[in-house]
Amino acid sequence: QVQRPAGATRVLASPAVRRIARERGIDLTVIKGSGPNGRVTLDDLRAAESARATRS
Amino acid sequence: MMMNMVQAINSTLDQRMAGDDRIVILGEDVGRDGGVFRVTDGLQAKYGPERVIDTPLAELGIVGMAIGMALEGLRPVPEIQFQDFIYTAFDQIVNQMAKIRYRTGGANSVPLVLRTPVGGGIKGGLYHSQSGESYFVHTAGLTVVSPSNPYDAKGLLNSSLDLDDPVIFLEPKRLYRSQKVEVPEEEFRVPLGKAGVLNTGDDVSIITYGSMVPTVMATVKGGNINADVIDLRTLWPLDIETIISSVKKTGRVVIVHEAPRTLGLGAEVSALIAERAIEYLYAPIVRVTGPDTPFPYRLEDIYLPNERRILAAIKRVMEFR
Amino acid sequence: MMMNMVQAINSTLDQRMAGDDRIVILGEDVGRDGGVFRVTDGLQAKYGPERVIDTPLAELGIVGMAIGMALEGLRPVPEIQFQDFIYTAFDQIVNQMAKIRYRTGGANSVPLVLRTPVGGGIKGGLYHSQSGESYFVHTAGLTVVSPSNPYDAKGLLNSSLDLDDPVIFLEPKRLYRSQKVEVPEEEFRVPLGKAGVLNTGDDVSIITYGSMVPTVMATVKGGNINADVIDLRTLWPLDIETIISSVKKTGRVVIVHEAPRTLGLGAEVSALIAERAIEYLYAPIVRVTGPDTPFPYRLEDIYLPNERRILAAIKRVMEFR
Amino acid sequence: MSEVVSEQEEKELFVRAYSAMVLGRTLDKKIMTAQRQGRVGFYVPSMGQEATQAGLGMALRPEDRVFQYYRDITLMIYRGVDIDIILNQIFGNARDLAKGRQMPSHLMATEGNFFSVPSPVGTNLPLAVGSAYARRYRKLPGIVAATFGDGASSTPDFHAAMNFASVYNLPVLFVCENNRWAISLPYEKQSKVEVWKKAEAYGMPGAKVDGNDFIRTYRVCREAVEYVRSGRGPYLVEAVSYRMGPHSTSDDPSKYRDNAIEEGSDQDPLVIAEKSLIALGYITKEKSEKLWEEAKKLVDSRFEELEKVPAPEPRTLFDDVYKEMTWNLKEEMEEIL
Amino acid sequence: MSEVVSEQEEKELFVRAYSAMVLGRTLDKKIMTAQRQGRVGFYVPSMGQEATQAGLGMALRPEDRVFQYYRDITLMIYRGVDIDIILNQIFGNARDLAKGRQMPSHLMATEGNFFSVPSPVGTNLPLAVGSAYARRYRKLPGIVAATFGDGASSTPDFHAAMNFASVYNLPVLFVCENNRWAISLPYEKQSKVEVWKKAEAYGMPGAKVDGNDFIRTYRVCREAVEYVRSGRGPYLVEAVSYRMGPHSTSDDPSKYRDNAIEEGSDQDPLVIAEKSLIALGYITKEKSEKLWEEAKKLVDSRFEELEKVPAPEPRTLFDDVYKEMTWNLKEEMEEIL
Ligand SMILES: Cc1ncc(C[n+]2csc(CCOP(=O)(O)OP(=O)(O)O)c2C)c(N)n1
Ligand SMILES: Cc1ncc(C[n+]2csc(CCOP(=O)(O)OP(=O)(O)O)c2C)c(N)n1
Ligand SMILES: [Mg+2]
Ligand SMILES: [Mg+2]
Ligand SMILES: [Mg+2]
Repeated sequence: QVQRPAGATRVLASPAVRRIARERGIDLTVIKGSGPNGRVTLDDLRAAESARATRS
Repeated sequence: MMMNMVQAINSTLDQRMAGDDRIVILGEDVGRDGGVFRVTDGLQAKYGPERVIDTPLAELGIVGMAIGMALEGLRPVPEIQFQDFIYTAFDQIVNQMAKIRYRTGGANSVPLVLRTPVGGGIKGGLYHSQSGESYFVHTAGLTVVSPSNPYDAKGLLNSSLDLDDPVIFLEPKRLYRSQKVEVPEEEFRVPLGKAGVLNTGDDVSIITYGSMVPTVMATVKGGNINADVIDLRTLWPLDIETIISSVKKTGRVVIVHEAPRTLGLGAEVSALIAERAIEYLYAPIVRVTGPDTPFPYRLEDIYLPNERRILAAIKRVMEFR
Repeated sequence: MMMNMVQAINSTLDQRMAGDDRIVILGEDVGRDGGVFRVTDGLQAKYGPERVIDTPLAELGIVGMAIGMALEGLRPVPEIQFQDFIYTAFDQIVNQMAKIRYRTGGANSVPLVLRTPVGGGIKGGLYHSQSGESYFVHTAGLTVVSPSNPYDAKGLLNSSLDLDDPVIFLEPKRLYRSQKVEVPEEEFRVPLGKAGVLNTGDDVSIITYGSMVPTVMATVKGGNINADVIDLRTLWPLDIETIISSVKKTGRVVIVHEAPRTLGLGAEVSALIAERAIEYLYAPIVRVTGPDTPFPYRLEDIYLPNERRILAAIKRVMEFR
Repeated sequence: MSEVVSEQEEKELFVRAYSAMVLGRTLDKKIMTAQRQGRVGFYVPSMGQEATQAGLGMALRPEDRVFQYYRDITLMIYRGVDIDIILNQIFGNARDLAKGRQMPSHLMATEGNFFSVPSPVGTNLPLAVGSAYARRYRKLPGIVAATFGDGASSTPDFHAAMNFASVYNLPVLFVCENNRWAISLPYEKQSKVEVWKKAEAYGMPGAKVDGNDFIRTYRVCREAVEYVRSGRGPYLVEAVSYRMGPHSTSDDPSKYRDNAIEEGSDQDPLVIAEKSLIALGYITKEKSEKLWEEAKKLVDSRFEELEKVPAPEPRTLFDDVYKEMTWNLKEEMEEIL
Repeated sequence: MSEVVSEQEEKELFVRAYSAMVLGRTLDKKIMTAQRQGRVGFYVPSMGQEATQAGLGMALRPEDRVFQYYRDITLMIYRGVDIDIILNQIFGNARDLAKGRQMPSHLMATEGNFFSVPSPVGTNLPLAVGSAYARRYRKLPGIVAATFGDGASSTPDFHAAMNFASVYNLPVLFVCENNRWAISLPYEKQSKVEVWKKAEAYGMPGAKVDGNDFIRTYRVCREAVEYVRSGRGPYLVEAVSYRMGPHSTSDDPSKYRDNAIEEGSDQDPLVIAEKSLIALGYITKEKSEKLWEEAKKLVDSRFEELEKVPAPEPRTLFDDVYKEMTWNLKEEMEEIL
């Protein structure tokens, strides 16, 4: 029930980044964060999104 | 007319007293002396010592008497000379003033406006500088107001005098004479419970009130910050809609007040945001406040939040990725 | 020995008084009567009326006298019969007790433990039920403690009696006799500033204290919730490390207290988290508290946070996407 | 003025006072018993103070405003407060004027011109002073009376109220119902000086009276009321009685006092009153017994009926914090209900 | 005891008192002038109360503990407080015992056994009572003296302190320095009763004395001190003087009073003192002039020097809130500095 990836792969991200990821159907756990402590930033999210767009 | 905050409050009291004999003023030195900050200057001469009442040195007597007056249909405006001394009347405020409507099942009310100067900036040290708004905001039943300029002072005081509930009216003493602005001579209201939006921008929401408003505005102008600046004006009940809609727009929040950080009003503002708009936040909610120490004398300038600290906080939330 | 909270506090006072004649007790009905909750029962008979002092009916006299005693090297333990009545002594607390160390440049200190029963659950209505911890936590210079069980009551009281600063010791009256637990007869300490972790889990951090601890524990057990349950024990200074590291683990927070929501302690806890761990949060920070009304008599059960409300909050943060 | 002109009028006045005392005592005992049976949550008995309260009541006029304290049920009854109002408050039920928000014994009543009782001792007194100021300012009729216990004389509010009333020369009658105890503290340990003598420190007259005797109390209060009503300023009366019961239903007086005045003894103000009235020829023993019976019947029946009144609606918890419900309260109401 | 046995001793005592008064007045005027020049932030002058303070000082012993109020510089000087301590506090500089935290005129001093002055009027009094309780309990030598203004007699703290001191029969000397004004409120509007008479309401002796005359004040205080020291309980002295200056440097007394006692007039306590001492043959006019000159030289030179002492280090702002700095203060310090 809880949105928690297994093991130690705890994703850091601001609540807004989480919301946007959720809204756009992006799995944060597969993004490599560029922020402090590997935090996923809005830019990372955008990059992931455009990567997905080019792939498809 | 161009007025400073003292003149705005004084003339508003004068105007309202002229038209409504339910309004009486009471407090230490409010009469012949005109108040230690001259806010009630000239009113005793005009309305007599029965309506502008010099009291003995007992805040609890002032507040208790004002409550009793309000119960009988008057609209008293008690003054506490410095907010720092209000604690000697705290039981009357918390256990009587705030609870009488509730306690009497709505049969009685306590319409009064308790005016008191707050905050630092006049080298007042430990006991002439406190910003105790949290004590009042935490107390259910009180409405808490704090103007940041002469115009709002008049408009908010008029609304407070209309209210059928007790108002704690906190006057930032360091803004008493710091600016003159155009204040209409006719009666007008600034509504309670509605914040002022003094600047609009998309990057960050800066939420502040009272003494810190000019400092925040100077920071925003000087630093060319693309910010919403929200002047709460009414500290309780907060204008939650204005706060939340700004936060949803900007996603970044800095809260600025002079009162100490721990359980300062910023804590509640932050908690309300974290409860109802967290998914819009790109960054931590940062508070810039007075430190959790008593208010000092000689090092006052270090105590008071300043542009440098506010800028640093803005930078922190803006750069947070 | 199996003890309830009243017995734990009583025997701790007894034990410490036996070994330290600096400790004196003062308050209304604390002597021959043994206190209205019997917390000081038998102590006057044992230590005499000079050390267990019945006072006239003036809280400000009790507190002011205790401060004066502390200045002369005693360790007074003033009792305020109900926390609701403490506001009549509020100036002495805020402007003297809390500020004397600061005001005297560290030359003087006020080591005392001000005990007072707090909270509802005994059908005390408006004036025998209040939870005013925010007023004290907001006041720099005070240490604020609130035990949730007899063991902690003894350990925290011992630590408080050791401290060289003033402690506001808030005793949840509804836990006075609600449970008996094993409490060692020898002197022991529960450290100040360290929260207790009563349950560990990964899904949610529930932060609570005092009267709400048993309710939270029942909710967690009954609902099979995989939660960290943090009993703050010391309300100020907070154990920020325990709070933050739990939040970093769980990413979801529910705060539970009996005091009213607005500027209740939960506001500060929430703000601290939003300032330093927001990037770990999956969900809003939710507070389950007493509403922002005075404390009622007949509808007490509706006022008090209960398992249903706590579960709903847990559900809200857990299901938040 | 409450001055008595004919014997017939005096008789009516005295019997009315005695009836109030009988009803007050009856109600008090009923509630005490019910509390022990678990039918009432808490109670502060007034047994022993009926004569004080009746005497004060007789001296006041209907238009006088009263800031009473928590033991004043006989005073309320004398001034026409229906016992239903008292009982509804004791139950904190849906008909309680205070909507069940206050602990029992913290009464309010519009009938009889009473305000509402807070728990913090002595804090009604500054309000009484403000009320008197406003009433004089607004030229409303009547004086203000404020009652309090002996313990209240130590409070900050007593000091401020006495001084303010004196400085502004206000029409306030302060009545200390000295029942000799503040919970476990006997008055000798509360202060070294009798309460009535403290009036001097504020430049107002003070008087002491035997508060177990309603006729004496009436006479002293009447004089004090005349003084106050004439605009000469405030006045302090100390009526000395005895708290015959425990401080409250939570109190165990055996912890701190040995013998109290017993009900039915020569010092019981009800016994004193009955004797006086019989001696004056104003009542007979039979008439008195009938009063007791009627009181019991009335109290029993009202108690039974009002005990059934349900609790206030849960949503009333959120009303009356402000005139208009604030957004946070609406939200909290929704979450909680 | 401070009792005088020989004329030589009396002479020394009186001259010492006069010297303190001269130094007090000189310091007072220096600071007032400096404040007008913008060299001092704020000040509460004590001009007019020197005789009261010297008289009290003479009656006390070094081991007596004093809870003074904000105008007591002559009392402090008499009891041996170096004027450097006063001046450092006035500047709030790095040498100030209170680390520059308090507004000027809120003094503390370990020398002379003084506590520290809070602003809220009257709130030193309950502390004095607690101190007396503890000192008796610990069998420490000395009594406790507490000073306060006439306005303070209206405060809640006065009422509680007087009552507690009386109930526990504590060794406290209460000294009201009645300078006839509480800012703009003349004492006649503060209370209808003289301060010393209020002692009766608490069952303690009270006395009034001409506080403009240091010898009379000394004699009355000496008697009161003897009474207190003998264990008979507290005592209240009212010394009536006149606030010759403004309430503070922020006050403009022309708003509310017409003529005040002028410096150098017959009612000036310094003039009265000089005349008495010359009449007694204890000083000459020349000796007096020399005292003034020496005082001026001392004050000027100490003022100049201490004016240069820098402000306290910014980081001291965060010290002494608690014995151990808490985590939040460390964090705030880091953010701010
Ligand atoms: C300010 C305050 N402190 C303490 C209490 C607790 N308390 C309730 S009644 C009481 C004693 C009051 O004594 P007294 O004034 O003589 O009135 P009585 O109860 O004897 O009628 C006390 C201490 C209170 N209600 N208010
Ligand atoms: C509790 C409190 N209320 C108000 C004030 C503001 N204030 C400072 S001094 C003063 C007047 C004090 O008069 P008095 O006690 O006669 O002393 P004086 O200044 O005349 O020596 C007032 C009202 C204060 N310091 N404390
Ligand atoms: Mg608060
Ligand atoms: Mg009593
Ligand atoms: Mg004065």
